[in-house]
Amino acid sequence: MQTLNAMPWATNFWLAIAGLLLVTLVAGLWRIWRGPTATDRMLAAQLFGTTGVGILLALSQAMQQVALIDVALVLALLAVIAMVAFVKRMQGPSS
Amino acid sequence: MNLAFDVLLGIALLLCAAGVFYSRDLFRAVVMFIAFGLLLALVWVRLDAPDLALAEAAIGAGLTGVLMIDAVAHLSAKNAHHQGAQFDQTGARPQLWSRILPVFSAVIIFILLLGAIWWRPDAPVSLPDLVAESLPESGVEHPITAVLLNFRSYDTLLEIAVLLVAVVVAMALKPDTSEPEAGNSKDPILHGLSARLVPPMLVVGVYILWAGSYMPGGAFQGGAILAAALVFLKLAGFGIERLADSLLRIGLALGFIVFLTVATSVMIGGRPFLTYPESVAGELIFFIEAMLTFSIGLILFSLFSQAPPPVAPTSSLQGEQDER
Amino acid sequence: MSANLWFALVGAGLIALAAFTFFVQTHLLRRIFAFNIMGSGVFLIMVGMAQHLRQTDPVPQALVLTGIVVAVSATALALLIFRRFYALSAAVTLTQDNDTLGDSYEQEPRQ
Amino acid sequence: MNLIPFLLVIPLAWALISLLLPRLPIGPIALLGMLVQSLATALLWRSVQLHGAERYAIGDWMAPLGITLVADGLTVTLLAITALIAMVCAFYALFYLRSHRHEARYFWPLFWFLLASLNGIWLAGDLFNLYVGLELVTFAAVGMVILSANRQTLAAGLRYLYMALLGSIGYLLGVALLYSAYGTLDMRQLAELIEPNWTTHVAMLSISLGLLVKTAIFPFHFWLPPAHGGALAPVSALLSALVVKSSFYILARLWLDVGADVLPVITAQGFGLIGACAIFYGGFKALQQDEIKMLVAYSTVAQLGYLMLVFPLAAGTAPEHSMLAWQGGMLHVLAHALAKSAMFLSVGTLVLAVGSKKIDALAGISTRIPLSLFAFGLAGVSLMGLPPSGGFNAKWLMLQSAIGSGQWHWVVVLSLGSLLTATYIFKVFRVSFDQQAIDSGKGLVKRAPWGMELSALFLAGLAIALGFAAALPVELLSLPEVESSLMEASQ
Repeated sequence: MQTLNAMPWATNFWLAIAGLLLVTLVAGLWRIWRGPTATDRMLAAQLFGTTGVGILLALSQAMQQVALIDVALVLALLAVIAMVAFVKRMQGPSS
Repeated sequence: MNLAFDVLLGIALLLCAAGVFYSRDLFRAVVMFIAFGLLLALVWVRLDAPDLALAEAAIGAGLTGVLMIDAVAHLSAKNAHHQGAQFDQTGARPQLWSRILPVFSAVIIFILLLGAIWWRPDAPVSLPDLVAESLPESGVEHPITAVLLNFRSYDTLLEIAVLLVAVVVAMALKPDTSEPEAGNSKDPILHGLSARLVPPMLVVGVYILWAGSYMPGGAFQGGAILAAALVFLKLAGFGIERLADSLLRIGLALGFIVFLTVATSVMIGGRPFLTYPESVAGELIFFIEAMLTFSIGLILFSLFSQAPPPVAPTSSLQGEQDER
Repeated sequence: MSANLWFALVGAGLIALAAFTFFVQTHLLRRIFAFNIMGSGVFLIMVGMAQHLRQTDPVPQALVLTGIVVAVSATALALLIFRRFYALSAAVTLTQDNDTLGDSYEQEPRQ
Repeated sequence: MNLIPFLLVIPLAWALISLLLPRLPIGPIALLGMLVQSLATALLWRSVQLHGAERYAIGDWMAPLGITLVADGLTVTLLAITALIAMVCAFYALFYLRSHRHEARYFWPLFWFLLASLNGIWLAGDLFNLYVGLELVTFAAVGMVILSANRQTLAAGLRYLYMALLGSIGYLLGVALLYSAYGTLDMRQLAELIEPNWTTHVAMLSISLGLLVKTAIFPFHFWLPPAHGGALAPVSALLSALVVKSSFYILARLWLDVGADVLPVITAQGFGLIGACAIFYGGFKALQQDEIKMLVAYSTVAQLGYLMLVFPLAAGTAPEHSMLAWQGGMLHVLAHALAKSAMFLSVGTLVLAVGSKKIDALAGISTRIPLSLFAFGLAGVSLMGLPPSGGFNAKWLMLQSAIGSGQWHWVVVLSLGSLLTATYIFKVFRVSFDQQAIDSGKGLVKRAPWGMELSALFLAGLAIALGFAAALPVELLSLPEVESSLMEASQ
């Protein structure tokens, strides 16, 4: 498996970044819970996707795994689909 | 540092699951569910399982989320037609014992599992060593692909059969008179977005498939991405599901046909079922995987697109309402 | 405690939560959520426990990959049947009058 | 050339043909496929009879790494009964599906996938492979239940799907725990390694609960009657005869083959207790039904209870009693499969003929459609356990085992159960032989196609004939012993 070269201190640095992002993610969780409208919730979920990409990239540095960049790529591409489904189905001509 | 991150992640995951379960509003549950899929993908990363993270990112956070949104939209759209239909109603107030019994059994389940995890014996057999040992003969470098398509390829064959059966059932469920989906006009924004987004999706799908032979990736993850791209196209108003029925059937079954044919035809050379000749194992596996990716993508998409449109014809409803 | 074991415990928690939900909720869609999350808990236990004290184990990871694909098709199938059922009955739960075929049951041939 | 993989390849290939080429006459083609399949099964049966159990390493990868298929005496017996019943059901379906055009299109692919998955389960020697097989069975079976897609069958199918999925998760959880504890998924290797400890017990508990749900053993039976009672007649026959047996088969294999040393006597007695509850509850519910198909479906709930009696009789008793119980239980699987499929097929004909599912509607039909009623009666004889029939032999072996090991309470359960069965079978006969109705000219019926009547009669005849030919399968069934002697030889 390919690895990235990193200093020992860098591992902790990137992990701290990932942790920080995770904390913001938990804050986003609260927004999903509170709402109040469906659109708020959906936007929070989108923020989730973006933050998730950030965490994955930080983790790929911390854990020195190139494959995680692929995961981030897939997440970045696919997170939008839920939004499109939301726009088309919940806010579409039927409602 | 590591532990703090994992603990936070685990707690967030549990909170998210609780959020799914205790949301009175169904849509909130769905959004929580999408978030759950994303957190789970992160957990797989922490468990050193990037393959699963890929699959979860594509399936859990992507496809399943869309399926759920679609279903909830279906419920609310139909709800407008059914005056007084029970929507998200969990019935009368339950008795006290029917409150206590589930709590009790859930606690029991948790304690039993806790014990099972805590006092687990050390495994006398180590499959990872065996996998590592046989990896050079498998034709691929990535151990998970080797397990899925060589060592335990029979599981995978049956699994594709499972997917195919799901599609057959979906086809059987489809009403005979399918009506065109209402309001499926092309949205200019979506149209532009899909023109920019779908090509990279397809490229990434193929890349993930190709990467599978030496690093995390493979047919399932690639197929899920392909399916997502197709779903996107359908949402954007491209009528790709209106392919010729027979063509679609062949596409759905192609991966399975190729897999089964290869699995059986190696027996002509006197080898057991599903034994790839070692010299061409890598090429055969890649060929099968490519076909599987195509079929899995089509199957997952098909499971999405066979769903009745949100505004279903209400002709069959008349009799039902009279009954009540 | 290693990360693997911790996530296996989280998996156990998910299973218990989902089982509770399955017992108290009759809404068919919510039960689909419960299945998915319960399945995820099982997957976490499968990978987490196998990798605890051992190296990364590709076998359970491959099994879980199979499991995820089976789970998504099960979800899709359950949703399809549920939606068809909903279209015909406008019910989101399986109630007692669907339980037995009942006195009024006559075969409805489809057109 | 080894035949084992062909038992999977043939149904899968035919499934593809009937899925991709719907314009061909897929019904007759299916019958042809069943002939090929039966031939392959017969050859495998013969080979196992001559040379003993066979093991087959798929992909040439040896057991803990790869997946092994096992064909021992029990396996080939179940393969044979599957091929036999499936062939008759296919023949029956040719006539039956004429009035169900839409269903016919998807019946055949699902039929073949179901057959492939059943064969896969009988042959499997790997825990995770069994999981995939179970899911395949579930999807195909649920698909067949909801073929008619009306409100009742959809509700039944949903209930079935949900319970089956719950069962699968329970099973998978157990497999995950066993893998983490022993590092292997191969059942034979696991049999050598397994030892009683907390993890093993929780794993086996989880697996057992999952499989009990899937087998519809009381108190998890409630999904079965609507699903089996509401489906098309050939589907009901396949589901009641074979599908519920597949999960029981795994349960029996796991406890009695793999985990015999870790099965506490209290668990075995507990299994027997819920079996007894199933016998009585199913029997009483069958008696209360006023729809003929629901009566037969509840009868399945009751008959499945007998299977659970195998555990207390076979675990922790002397080897000869244990063997008797094991043989009796497996013979009951065969006898019930034949009798119940015959019953569902004949009931399907009766319902088609009188145009109603009510038992009352059968009043006075004994003179109009005697052949199907006769088939129903023969099947009933076997279910009640009257001699000479397969059901009698099965219950006789179990009684002997119970008496021999001094477990008198199971003797009582076995006898009372037969009495209860007789009561609900005779309920149908009382109505159909109603002299008043015959005289008043009630019970005018449509002609039933000859093939349908004949298929039911054939299976019912076999259920009786099993009473005379019981030695043939019983001899093969004693092969868990051969399995273990092979094991020693290979070490």
